Amino acid sequence: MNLAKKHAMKTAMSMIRNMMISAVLLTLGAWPARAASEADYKTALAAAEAAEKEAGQLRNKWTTTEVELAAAKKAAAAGDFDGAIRAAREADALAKASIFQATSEKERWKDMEIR
Amino acid sequence: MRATATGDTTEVQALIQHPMDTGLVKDAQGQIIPAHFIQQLTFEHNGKTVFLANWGTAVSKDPYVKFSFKGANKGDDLRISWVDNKGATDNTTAKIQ
Amino acid sequence: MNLDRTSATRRLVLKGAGSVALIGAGVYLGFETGFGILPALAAANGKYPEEAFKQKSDADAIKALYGKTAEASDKVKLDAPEIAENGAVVPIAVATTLPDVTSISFFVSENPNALAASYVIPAGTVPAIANRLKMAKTCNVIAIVESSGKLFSATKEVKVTVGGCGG
Amino acid sequence: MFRTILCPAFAALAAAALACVAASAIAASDKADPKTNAGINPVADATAFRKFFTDKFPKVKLEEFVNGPYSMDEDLHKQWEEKEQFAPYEFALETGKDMFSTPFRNGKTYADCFPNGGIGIRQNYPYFDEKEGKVVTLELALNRCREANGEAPYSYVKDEMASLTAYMAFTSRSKPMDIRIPNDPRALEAYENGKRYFYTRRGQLNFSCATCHVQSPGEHIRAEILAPALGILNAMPIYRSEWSGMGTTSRRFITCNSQTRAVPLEPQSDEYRDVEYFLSYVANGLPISGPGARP
Repeated sequence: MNLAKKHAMKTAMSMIRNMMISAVLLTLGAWPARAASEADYKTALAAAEAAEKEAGQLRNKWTTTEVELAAAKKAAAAGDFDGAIRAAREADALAKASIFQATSEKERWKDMEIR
Repeated sequence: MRATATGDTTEVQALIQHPMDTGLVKDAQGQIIPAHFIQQLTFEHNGKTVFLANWGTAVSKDPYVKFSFKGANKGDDLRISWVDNKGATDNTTAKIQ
Repeated sequence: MNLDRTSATRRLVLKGAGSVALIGAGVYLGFETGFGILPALAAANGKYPEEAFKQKSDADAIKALYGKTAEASDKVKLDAPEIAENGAVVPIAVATTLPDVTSISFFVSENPNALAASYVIPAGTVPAIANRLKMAKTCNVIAIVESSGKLFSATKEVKVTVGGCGG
Repeated sequence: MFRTILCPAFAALAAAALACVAASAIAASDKADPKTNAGINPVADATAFRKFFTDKFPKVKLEEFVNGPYSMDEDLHKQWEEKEQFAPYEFALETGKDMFSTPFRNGKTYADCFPNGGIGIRQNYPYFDEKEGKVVTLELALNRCREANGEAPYSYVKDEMASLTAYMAFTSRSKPMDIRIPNDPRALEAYENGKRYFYTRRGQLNFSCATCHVQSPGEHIRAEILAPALGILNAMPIYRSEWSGMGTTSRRFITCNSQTRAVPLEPQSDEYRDVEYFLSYVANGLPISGPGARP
């Protein structure tokens, strides 16, 4: 059940992404797809890095987020923007999850406390 | 090294600071760390070898060995010498307590 | 267990280990200069069994080292852990009541080279040894004792896995 | 057979659960963060903490808890006793002893920075420094001593620091841990902050220190056996066969973080100092057994 919800969320996010991509394509007219996905990669990366920065402020970054961010940059450098976008989105999801973990744990830690 | 005589038997414990690299391990940069391990270890008491160890690459880092032998008493010297796979050698002597 | 270890042996160890450690460190540093050549060893067959250490399987290693096969014997007491706390440092010891023992060897069957260590036991030395060996993975540890020309062995399986939860 | 915590499977579930819960919660407004109105009561905590472990392991004597995994399993205990005959931390102890007496360039030594010349005082660390308003750990004090005498500080996770703390711990062997919390709200807050860090889940595996060391000490985690949280820092610094080298408290915290896939903080950052303060306080009365050997 959880996994289904996760996919739902992912497809929802990618739908928004697709709409953005198509919007960008329209405005740029016949610009080749390669450049458009680079711009899109930049927005995805910026979102992921912002989320990761917030996770940092909450002192709760995950190592896997860092790995995905690095993978995104590496893929982008090699020109593979589809891979880069996928990795950036994954990093974004992980960063958001770590933010949620930090905020929810503010209270939930007491459940395990020995009293 | 610790050598303690109780009655006629002397118990010897030796701990030697040595990396004992097997030559099969890679370091952080992915380079193979060359094999570098003690091959032969000899313990002599009054010139007579009381113990001889031939070690392969499967001996732990900072190698340790314990054995005991008869016919020595407190105050005698116990000489330990070792040779490694590069042919380098060294020795040290300890008093039997 | 080690709480009362502030007694004399501890200080002695520091002194004793000190000399070894310093020498050891010296040697460790001095290796590059490679001073000293391989001294001729006077001990009985003190030659380093190069061939035996190259063998892969324990059977070949035993043959290369002793040229004969061993039979299991309960007189060879092999002391090794059920589950090794860590594959890099496995405490293994052997003791035997067999008469005039001349050599004791340890084999770790699944290591890249089975022969781990081989000891020459001159007369007057008690046939009991403890040492710490490396084990690649879960496998049999075999101790061989050569007593008056015949080979006796004891075998025990030691479980080895990595620890921790994995980052 | 031993019950093993299958980390990878658990990790996938944890991440999935978190990710989808995250989606629904992002919309929900973040609840106001109620100030912990319940009074912070370290004394009650310590008694409850100790009782939890003595109830859970009635056969383990109180002072045995400081031996961590070795107090949890007979076969491991035997291996440990063998190792203790000539322990692998002997070299660090030896180097630490020499370093401790070697004067700095300005002629002073560590003895001048510490009460009683630094001998037999490890059981009072970490302490709360009222001037600074923060917890000061032994490792921090050592580096501050070096800096005060014009020397470069050591890395908190490398051998030099481990050798120094090994020697200082050795001089306090079998002395009961004796951590005091002064009557200062900042000290209580630091203690509470340490406790919160100890129980907070982190990393993609969503584990807290308590998940392993309170819920499942004595259990196997692959080959290793988890140590109980009671007295878990009493044997620091430790020679770990896994690292085939010495490990300071800082190194242990950092590696534990990365094992749960949480990005470690800077060594000696406030959270680490506070959690060391909390863990040492609740281990008051248990003997110091450092330096220790561990799997």
